[in-house]
Amino acid sequence: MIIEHAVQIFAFVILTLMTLGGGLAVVTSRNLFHAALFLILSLAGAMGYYVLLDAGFLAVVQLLIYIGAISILILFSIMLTRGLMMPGQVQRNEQWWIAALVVFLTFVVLVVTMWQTVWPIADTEALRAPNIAIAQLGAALVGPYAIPFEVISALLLVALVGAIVLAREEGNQPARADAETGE
Amino acid sequence: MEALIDWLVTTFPPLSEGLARFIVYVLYSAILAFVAPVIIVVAYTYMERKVLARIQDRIGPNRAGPLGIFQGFADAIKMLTKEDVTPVCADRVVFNLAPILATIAAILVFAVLPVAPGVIGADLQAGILYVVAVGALSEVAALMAGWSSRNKFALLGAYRAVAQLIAYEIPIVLAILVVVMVAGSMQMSAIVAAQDVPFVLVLPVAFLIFLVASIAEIGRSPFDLLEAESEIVAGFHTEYSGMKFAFFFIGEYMHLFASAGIATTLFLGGWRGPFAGPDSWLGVLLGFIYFVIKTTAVIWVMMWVRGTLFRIRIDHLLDFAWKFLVPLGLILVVTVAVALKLPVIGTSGLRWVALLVANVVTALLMMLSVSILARRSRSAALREVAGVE
Amino acid sequence: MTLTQLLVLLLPELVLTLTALVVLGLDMIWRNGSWSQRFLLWIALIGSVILIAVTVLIWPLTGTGGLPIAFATGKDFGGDQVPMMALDPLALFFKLFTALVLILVLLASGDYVRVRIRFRGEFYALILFGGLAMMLSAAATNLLMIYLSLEFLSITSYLLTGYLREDERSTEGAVKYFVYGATASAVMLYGFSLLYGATGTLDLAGIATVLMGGMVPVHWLVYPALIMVLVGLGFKIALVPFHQWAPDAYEGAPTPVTAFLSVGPKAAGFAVLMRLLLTALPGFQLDWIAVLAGIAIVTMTLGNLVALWQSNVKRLLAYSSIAQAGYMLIGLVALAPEAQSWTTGLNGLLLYLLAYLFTNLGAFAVVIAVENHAGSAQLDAFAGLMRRNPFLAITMFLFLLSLIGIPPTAGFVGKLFVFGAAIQRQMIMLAVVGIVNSVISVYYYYAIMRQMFFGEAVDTSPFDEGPGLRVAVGVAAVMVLMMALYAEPFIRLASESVSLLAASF
Amino acid sequence: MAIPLPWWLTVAAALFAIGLYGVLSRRNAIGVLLGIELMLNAANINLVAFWRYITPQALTGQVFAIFVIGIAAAEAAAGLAIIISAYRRRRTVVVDELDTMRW
Repeated sequence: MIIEHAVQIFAFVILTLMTLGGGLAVVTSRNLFHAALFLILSLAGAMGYYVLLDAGFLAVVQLLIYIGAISILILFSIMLTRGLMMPGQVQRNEQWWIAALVVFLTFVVLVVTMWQTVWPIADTEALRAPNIAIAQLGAALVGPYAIPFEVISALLLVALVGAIVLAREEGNQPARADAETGE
Repeated sequence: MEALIDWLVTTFPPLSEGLARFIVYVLYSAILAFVAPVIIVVAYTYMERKVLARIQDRIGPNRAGPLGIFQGFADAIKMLTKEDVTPVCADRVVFNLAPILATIAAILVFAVLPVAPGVIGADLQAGILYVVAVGALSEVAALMAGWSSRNKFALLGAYRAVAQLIAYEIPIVLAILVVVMVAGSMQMSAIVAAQDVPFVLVLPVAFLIFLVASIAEIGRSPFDLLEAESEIVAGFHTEYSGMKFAFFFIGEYMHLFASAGIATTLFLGGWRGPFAGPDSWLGVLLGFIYFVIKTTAVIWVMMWVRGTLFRIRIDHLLDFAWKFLVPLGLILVVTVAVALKLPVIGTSGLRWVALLVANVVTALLMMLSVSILARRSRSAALREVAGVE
Repeated sequence: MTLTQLLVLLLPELVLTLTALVVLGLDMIWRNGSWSQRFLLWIALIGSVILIAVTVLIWPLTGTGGLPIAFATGKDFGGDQVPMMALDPLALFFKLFTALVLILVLLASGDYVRVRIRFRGEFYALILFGGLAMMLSAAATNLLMIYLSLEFLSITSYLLTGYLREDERSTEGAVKYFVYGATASAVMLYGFSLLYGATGTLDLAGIATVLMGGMVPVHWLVYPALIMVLVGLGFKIALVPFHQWAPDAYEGAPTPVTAFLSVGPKAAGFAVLMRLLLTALPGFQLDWIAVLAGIAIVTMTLGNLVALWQSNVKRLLAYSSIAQAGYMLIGLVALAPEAQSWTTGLNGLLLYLLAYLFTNLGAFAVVIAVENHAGSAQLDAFAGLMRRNPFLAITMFLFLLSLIGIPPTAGFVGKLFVFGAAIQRQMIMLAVVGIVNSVISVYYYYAIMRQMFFGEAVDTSPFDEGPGLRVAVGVAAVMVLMMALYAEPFIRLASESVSLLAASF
Repeated sequence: MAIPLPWWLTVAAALFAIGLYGVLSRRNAIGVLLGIELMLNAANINLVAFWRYITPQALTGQVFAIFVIGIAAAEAAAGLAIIISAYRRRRTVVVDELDTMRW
């Protein structure tokens, strides 16, 4: 039990370094491409969190959609608009220090609240065995959550159609345009 | 695996079960990460050269060792002793990271591959989904390599790679979905267990979609546009040499083996075969042999395809994915779902027949509509050429 | 609840989804630019009309308490049966509201789309999906559903804003809208996650039960959550500290889209705001009323002051709509607990929204007509409109009167109820600021009137606005007058729609 | 569970703050989008942690997180399409250089 706890804490520390370190690099890196790669690192850290929190399926979804689709889309867009990444380009606006101040205050308020609150934590028996099978999640998605499930399919259709309309390159290369927005 | 752990615990009493498990898994991952790549690369490059040579009416490697079987080692030594060049303008960190990521992405798939009865790195509930998800890492690797090289051919190669990988991921997922529906699980071991009849016999269309799309996923001919020498030198790894190129090379063959292994697991019954089973050492060994034989057969088909077909054009490639494979896959998913829900199907024998019928009908309808559409567009094009209204 | 029952209750949503899909599908079959493409508009319109019919048809089903809409298949999910939406009078009101928005926007967009928009089928489909998202967010009673439908509405709006891809201002407005909007919804999501953590449930009524139960000392947590949620909704409604995107998006977007944006997301935002605050957080009323009152004052004042400097009518109406949102907010701030009084604040808000719907869409229809003809929406494009097209000029005059709030127009009724509620609640300050602002607004609305009636036009030839626009403007004008002269049914509709919320409060 | 709930929440709050800083300080629209993704992830970590500690028997938090990821995908697709379209027009995606319209 003790060893298990130690392993968990060790993993937590490593993952926190990945997530927060990656996150800091995302917002400070001068090179946008590097920032996007650090985003992948940070997302991978969050994926590890989900594993630690016994949400294995969510971790796979994070890898599949966030890292596999969204990050690639972002990397691709950065490459398509790469004209902007001339070396020496300032990536920070002039109000960055105001932003830093505001953000720091937000963070302090949030952390104080988080530690002051007495959370309605479930009893220990329930905490021990969350073990939710994927089949249960799937049944929930087409059961109680069927309505939002259908709505999000409509949303994805809208995003897809709209993205193709907006980003499609005119001319005689329809195939390439499809691929760009084919996410 | 479990049997091995039990054996360790009983033979060496001081070992606790947790420790034994730890040792077994560390050993297994070490094998996957260090031994398997070498064997796979050496064996399958040799095989590929021989197969291609035979197809092209040549002898193939015949100098290093008897029948040239040490050719792979000779190549490896050559590659490792080459100068390791990094372009001056390259983005160094990303440039060096890309080949490693490419290899890791390929190796990670092996974690959920049931190579023998009971031998699997992690029998995840979402096993097959994990395979699809990990595939994304190789796209990231291709993008990183292409972008960091500061070379227009590399960049073009990366664009093509991502367009192609994304396009062909969807038919793969659809084919997998069909298998998952029939097997009723995404767990690799459960999928193998469900194949009393190898799925290739009842879901031939899904198998074909999967095979074609995986050939495209691993970027082999006739879909090797990512590195079409005559067009863009060597694609995203144009600037790589020596050790780093070796990593891409290893990654490619690991990927090849992994894809074939997944195809085997999903459609050919995995390790299943006469006398194979998790109960005895012999059964496990037999299962492993069956798995390797089936996988090699799939790989051989891929090499055969490579030796026979010519490379296709990039827009045709994408059209083929979006306008043929994806619709076919979608229709197949629907028909298979209907076939599974037919009220008369209680016994498993009837069930397989219904699935086969659904597959064949889908394929025929698709072929029919494609041929009609193609004829129409061809005659339209002809009319245009002839200047007839 | 069986599947059939559920489908009946979801009929309005289904009708709209189906219409949008049919439009998309037919657009795929009919070649771009072919003659039959003009039917797409008709199909979209017919779908919206059916939507009204269906809504009226299922109205009697709601009963007094409203019906929760939850889906579960044959298997029993035990305690996991999660109601996602409600079919209550408020939801029905907004379904009707959505149908009216869709009909007016579609009617007004016909000629504009024919001339300037490349992908027409997709355009109509996106507008219809936007309407669907409006209805969903107004009916949602679950944080998941609220977040999902608001994002649905936002994403549709971003895409529609950037629809003129050849136009710099359109794409630029879309980028700004997207950047601000996505940030706001991320902040809102974080607030939602805190609410979920504090109560362990996503259901609005469930949240209220836990928070009111007083069993859990999580009250501190609600304040950051509340602020974050207000940030998100404030963006949707374009309340003042979060309004920066609005002028750019409104000016850049294709004008029919501007018309939709100025009414649709605002109404959806108000619906969610009402439901969220009144159902989930009634215990924190003192806190959010104070915050919202401040926001209302700033919003009215800033919107009106900046509108004074505008020379583009689209942009002018954008700022005017920011100010109008401020007036509407008074209704929520001044809500009166005693339900028997003639104005509960909430019914004032709904009346104001309804009045604003007809007035603003009518005004935008006139702008579209002028823009179709003159090619720009600058103030001087309106010069001499009285001589060139008296119908448009007179109706525009009516709409502007209504925006100011001068009787006998719909805007007057809305303002009367909203300010009345404020006075009733002894919030004299709010009412005074509102009235002063209405007086200020006369100045810039007068600028348009002056151009129309006394401006010297370069081109004085009369022009025709086309049948679609004529119907849209005419309907809007008639409704604006009707709401003032024959107000009783509208008031009853608004009061009944909020009765449940007001009672639960 | 070896790690108390507030630890997770603190990490999530930090990630949220970092993302917000990115949103407020970046000039490039894609950079802003990166910050937004971080914020969404912070909210997701919150949701999953709350699910694990407060309602482990229900699926609520996990399902919400799955939906958030799906919505984020749609949002990123739409947003990047808009950004690319703006880039084609203006050759820039720096938000404060997009200033055709003022006041």
